[in-house]
Amino acid sequence: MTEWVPVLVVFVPFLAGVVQFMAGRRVIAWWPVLASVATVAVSLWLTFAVAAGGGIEHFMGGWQPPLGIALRADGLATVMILLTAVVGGLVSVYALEAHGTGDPRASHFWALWLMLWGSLNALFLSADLFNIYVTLELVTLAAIPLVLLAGPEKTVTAALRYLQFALFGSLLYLAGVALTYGLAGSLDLALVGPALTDGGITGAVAATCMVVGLLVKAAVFPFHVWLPAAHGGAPAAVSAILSALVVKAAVYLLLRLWTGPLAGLADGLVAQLMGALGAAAILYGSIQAFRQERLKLVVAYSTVAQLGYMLLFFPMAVAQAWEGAVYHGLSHGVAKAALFLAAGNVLVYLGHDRVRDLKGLDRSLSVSLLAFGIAGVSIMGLPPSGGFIAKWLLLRASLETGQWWWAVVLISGGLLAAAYIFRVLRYAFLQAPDRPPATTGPIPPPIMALPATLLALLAIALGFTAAPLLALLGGLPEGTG
Amino acid sequence: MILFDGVLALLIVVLAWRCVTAGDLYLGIVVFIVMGLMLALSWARLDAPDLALAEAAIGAGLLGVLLLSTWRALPGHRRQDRDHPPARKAVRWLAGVASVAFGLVMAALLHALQPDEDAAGALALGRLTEAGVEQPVTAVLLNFRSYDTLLEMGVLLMALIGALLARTPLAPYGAATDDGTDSPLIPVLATTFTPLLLLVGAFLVWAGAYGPGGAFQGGAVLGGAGVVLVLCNRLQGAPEAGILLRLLLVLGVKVFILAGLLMLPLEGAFMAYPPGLTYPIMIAIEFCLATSIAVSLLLLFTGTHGVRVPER
Amino acid sequence: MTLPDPFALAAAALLALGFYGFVVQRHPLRRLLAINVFGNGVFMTLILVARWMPGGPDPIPHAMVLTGIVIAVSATAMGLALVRRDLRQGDGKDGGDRD
Amino acid sequence: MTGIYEAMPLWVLMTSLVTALIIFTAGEPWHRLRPVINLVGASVKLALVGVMLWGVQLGHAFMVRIPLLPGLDIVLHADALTMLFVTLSAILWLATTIYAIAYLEHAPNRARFFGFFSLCVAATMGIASAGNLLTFFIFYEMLTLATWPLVVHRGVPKSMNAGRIYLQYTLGGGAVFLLGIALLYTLAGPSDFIAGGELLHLADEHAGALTLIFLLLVAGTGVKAALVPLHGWLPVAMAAPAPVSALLHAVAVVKAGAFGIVRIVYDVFGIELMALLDLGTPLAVIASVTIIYGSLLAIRQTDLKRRLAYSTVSQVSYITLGVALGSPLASIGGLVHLVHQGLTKITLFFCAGAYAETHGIHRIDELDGIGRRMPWTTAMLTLGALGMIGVPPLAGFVSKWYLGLGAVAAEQYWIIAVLLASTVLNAIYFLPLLHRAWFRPPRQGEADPGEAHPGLLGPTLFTGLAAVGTGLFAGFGWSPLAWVEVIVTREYTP
Repeated sequence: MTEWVPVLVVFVPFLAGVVQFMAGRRVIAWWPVLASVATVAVSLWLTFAVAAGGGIEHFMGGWQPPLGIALRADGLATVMILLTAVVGGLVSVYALEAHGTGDPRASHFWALWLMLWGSLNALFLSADLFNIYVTLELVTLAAIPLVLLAGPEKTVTAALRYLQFALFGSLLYLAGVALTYGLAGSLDLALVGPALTDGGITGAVAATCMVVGLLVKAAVFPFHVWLPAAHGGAPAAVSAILSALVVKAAVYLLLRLWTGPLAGLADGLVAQLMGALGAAAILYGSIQAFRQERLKLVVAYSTVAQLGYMLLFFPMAVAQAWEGAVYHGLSHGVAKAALFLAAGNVLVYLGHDRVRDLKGLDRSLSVSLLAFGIAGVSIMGLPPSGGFIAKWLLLRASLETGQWWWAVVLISGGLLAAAYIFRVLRYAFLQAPDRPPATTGPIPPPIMALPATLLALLAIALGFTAAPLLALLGGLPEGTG
Repeated sequence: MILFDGVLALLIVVLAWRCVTAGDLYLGIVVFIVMGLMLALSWARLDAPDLALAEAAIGAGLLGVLLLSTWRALPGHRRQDRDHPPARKAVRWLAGVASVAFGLVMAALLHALQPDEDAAGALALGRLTEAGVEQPVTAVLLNFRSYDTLLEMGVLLMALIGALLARTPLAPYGAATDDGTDSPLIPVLATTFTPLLLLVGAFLVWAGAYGPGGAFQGGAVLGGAGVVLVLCNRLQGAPEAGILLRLLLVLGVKVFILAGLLMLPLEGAFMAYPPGLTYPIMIAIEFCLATSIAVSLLLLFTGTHGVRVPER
Repeated sequence: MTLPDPFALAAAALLALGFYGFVVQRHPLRRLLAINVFGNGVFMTLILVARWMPGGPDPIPHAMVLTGIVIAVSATAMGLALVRRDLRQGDGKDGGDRD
Repeated sequence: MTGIYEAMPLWVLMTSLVTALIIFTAGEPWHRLRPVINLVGASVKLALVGVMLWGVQLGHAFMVRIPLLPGLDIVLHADALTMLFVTLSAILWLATTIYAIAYLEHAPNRARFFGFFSLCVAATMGIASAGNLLTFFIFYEMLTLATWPLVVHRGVPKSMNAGRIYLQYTLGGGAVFLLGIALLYTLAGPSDFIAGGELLHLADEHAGALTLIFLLLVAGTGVKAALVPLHGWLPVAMAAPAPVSALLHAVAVVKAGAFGIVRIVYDVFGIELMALLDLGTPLAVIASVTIIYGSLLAIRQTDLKRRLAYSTVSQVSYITLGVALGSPLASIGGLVHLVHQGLTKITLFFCAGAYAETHGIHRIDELDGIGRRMPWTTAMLTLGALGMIGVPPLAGFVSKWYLGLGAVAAEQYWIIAVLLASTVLNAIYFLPLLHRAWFRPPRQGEADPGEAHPGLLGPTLFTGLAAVGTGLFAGFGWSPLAWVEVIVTREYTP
């Protein structure tokens, strides 16, 4: 039974999404609940199975690589699936209200989101270069329509730009895959490594195409231009999914490829360049986040910055950096989802999210605001939180490898994050002496406020659960560094 | 033949160059379609008749119609670059230099590339007898790497949802009053050409097991038949889709997944066909896929939730 | 020194031109065209890789191209729907930064 | 059962944390029950601290270890030094809670205020019982975060501005501190606070790195300890409500910084290594500069709370000075000042708050004749001011006396001059205050008598008299002085 779990993790949500599309609005109340619960359940099953018995492999169609496609649930894939289950599950709770019976396009939301959930799991499990391309496209083509759900008139420009960059990025990746197949005659991650390493300049170009393609998809500076408008414009639940999971999928692939097939190619200078991109993302994203006038854009630019931290793994490439980068992915996922959901509640309540006009919000929206602040602690990398553990691991890695300049980046990044988070809180704490804020909407019900709070508290809890999670992740894959 | 290949390759490059840089957008689209046909020709020359067929039907044919229709649907002043001027001259030069360098590197790499003889493909050819079909590409698509094909159906479905969410139908719901629909050619086209297309499409699906063809090519031709009907005003968009249409849309992916999941307890792996039943299962799945592809492509063209026969 | 395969040169040229068009063009429809030109370059590369395998055309890259074409067309079709919506709307409205 | 008993530091911390959580969850409407929750929390904590004090006295070991990562533990423990700070905070929390309930009786957002207030105390407890640098850092940052909502509590642009400056200093300091810890872990591996430290063996090989680490750590803690030139946030933060200024800026936050310096000097680097690397004297110089500079600026202030704030800048550095000198007697003087200054300064801030709340008096020139209108409060102000100046036999005198003895023992005679100068300056900025309060006639039309609300006066009387008591009974066995002597003996006995 255990060897079936990877398949179920992909197809339970995927099939549920297809059924939702077919069945339409009639099933809106109960089918999404059932599907989400089932998906979370199989994800947890996978987590416990991997934690207890190590990695699981499944050959699709019974064909072994290189002929067929393998799903491999190793530690890295499993923690990402767990993250997706946790964030996805709580966002689904939020969406039950936000995209429930009151939303005319609820059926589309749930169909897309459930299929996206399956696609993300498929991406994390995939052990085949071309299959990764297909899953990448699945994820992208589910994400863009989700952005449109905020109303095409508002988000179409952002969605279009997202599509252009995503398509170009994945085709660039595919070009690298084509060269790799020419060199290696195989697509399996575990088999193509030696051929790429011995492939001379062809191997290097293939690797470059794949890496740059993924950098575009991951919205790494300077390819971030598509991200803020798309993530800032989407409905809150969608923004949370996009920022917490979807862009991270591309970074995940970078980590996976770098420590797998590309391990033999990793060159010191290239690695430093990747780190420099990460550092630039941290600084640029944070400064932009500080300058934004709209709350959701603050959070979106924060994503640009936070993704940079994960890139700092590449120049350091030691076990602590590995753990730190992945752990950063996890804690950012949880915290960012909380921030977006909280921002979404502000938007519901005020009808706008202009940072300067958040005055007096602390009284009416105290729960959402508290969630925002708590999640902000993790984003700033302050203890006790998952963000702090990640920062600490990266900090130690940078000092241990003697690359102190990344330590400086890490420290300044934390301070800049504090600047943009507290800027928001500052406006929200300002008293509005004369009159209450001109609201257009109701105070969001607890079902919308609680997921944000829970996610924020989880971001704090991640500060105490590092040991089991890192044990599940396992050490740095061999042959790296 | 080397001369023919050389001329064809040169033509493709020139067309691509015109397509990317044409001053007039309309010209760029037309050139793109022609380039697609030339590509199909070249791929036929490169021992890839399946792909030539697919490119001609989907890449050049359907996409071409869609591009032209979209261009026509744009407001006049948006059909040109006025609001979206190309990058500044310095950027153009920089990009030019970069892409020339990129192209040269890729050309050199491709020239030097020596694929292995023990590639996965050789393995696939060697184990073709176990795959249930004679056509190697179909064997890969529906058996060895059926998982990719299944997920790709998901891409198609999501792209359709995305197009619907943009709410910009190309086939308006009301009776279309398009100039040219009263041409005497139209009834002929609609009544004779369409059944022919349907026949060809069905044949292609079935033929995929033995020779060039398959679910995608066949599905594309079937979808093309629908597009012809829309263009001839024999079909038009509908704001809502009936349950039957939605069932057809998801038929391929659903049958595929359910069959795959059924194999988990039976054969121990997702999509592992039981020996002996491989061929019938694959043919069944292929027809389901082709149906869904046809309906999806048709709706991607109309940009509507459903289609219906207009009232006369 | 063997003569280069003309189609290999064409594949490289398609990649280069697609890249050039993507960077230089701003009209969304043109960008989609450029992306497709680039994609055709990738497909051509795969077909060449398949062709060059000793022992007959390799079906795996062919399958990859077929999958790739369908994905590219689906995505482009969705892109075209977005373009129609985008270009029908008022001028210069954009939620985000313009580079 | 022993496990539960050993984990006492955790329970002490939890009392405040749980109080905070209950208050947050209950929210604003529970305004009747909230004082009860607050007082129960504070009393339970005080009782637990009493038990722990008794345990430490008997030599019981209290230690909780929560692993975060391999080699990265949260360690809470209770040694004599911990108990000094914990006891002080627990007592003053109770007093301040009573004061704050009265002070904010009709103010908005009280749930938020008291929630974060309890969180601050939890953080302070964590700082006091931290068993290694990382734990210290965790609570140090928590304190920063929990104080910010209190600083900006009024929600007016002025307090927002203060909050911004506060964060700039403290988060910056925290970042520097984190870098220092990370460097130290990289150099020497994880290590708990241990008397004398464990770094001596690295002194030959890594003298430069150790000096850098010391610099980073002291800079990080120096921000909260308001060492010049890192003191800029403290006067600005006076925009906060009076109880916040009283407890946090007189006791918790600045003491957290000073306490951190004590820990770094004693339990991370150790006296011996300090001497070896010659780090003590520069630290003493910085502390002295802060003492003089703070006093000089205090003279120039016309706002009562700001004058007190600059006085804090100056007085807290006595603690740093004491530990920097590296002689047992000076250490006694410094550490005991932790308690003495705390009691004295909180009394002064309570008085300032009472003036502001009762008669709207903020500036010093408004104090004319206040002694007649609010005799009890003004009496406490007088006791506090005299204590600060160091008039015998009040608490301040005891501290200064031991500091002086220590300076002589360490043969650093210039310290005597610093102490004398500081005393003179203290007198210059406190005595005119007392003169105005007692000997000037009240201004026209402001002669109405009116003592402070009992909720304000009670805590003030309590802390004021306690400050006197600790001075008067310094020689007795349970006095802070006796306790400090125990600590210092342990520190200096290898």
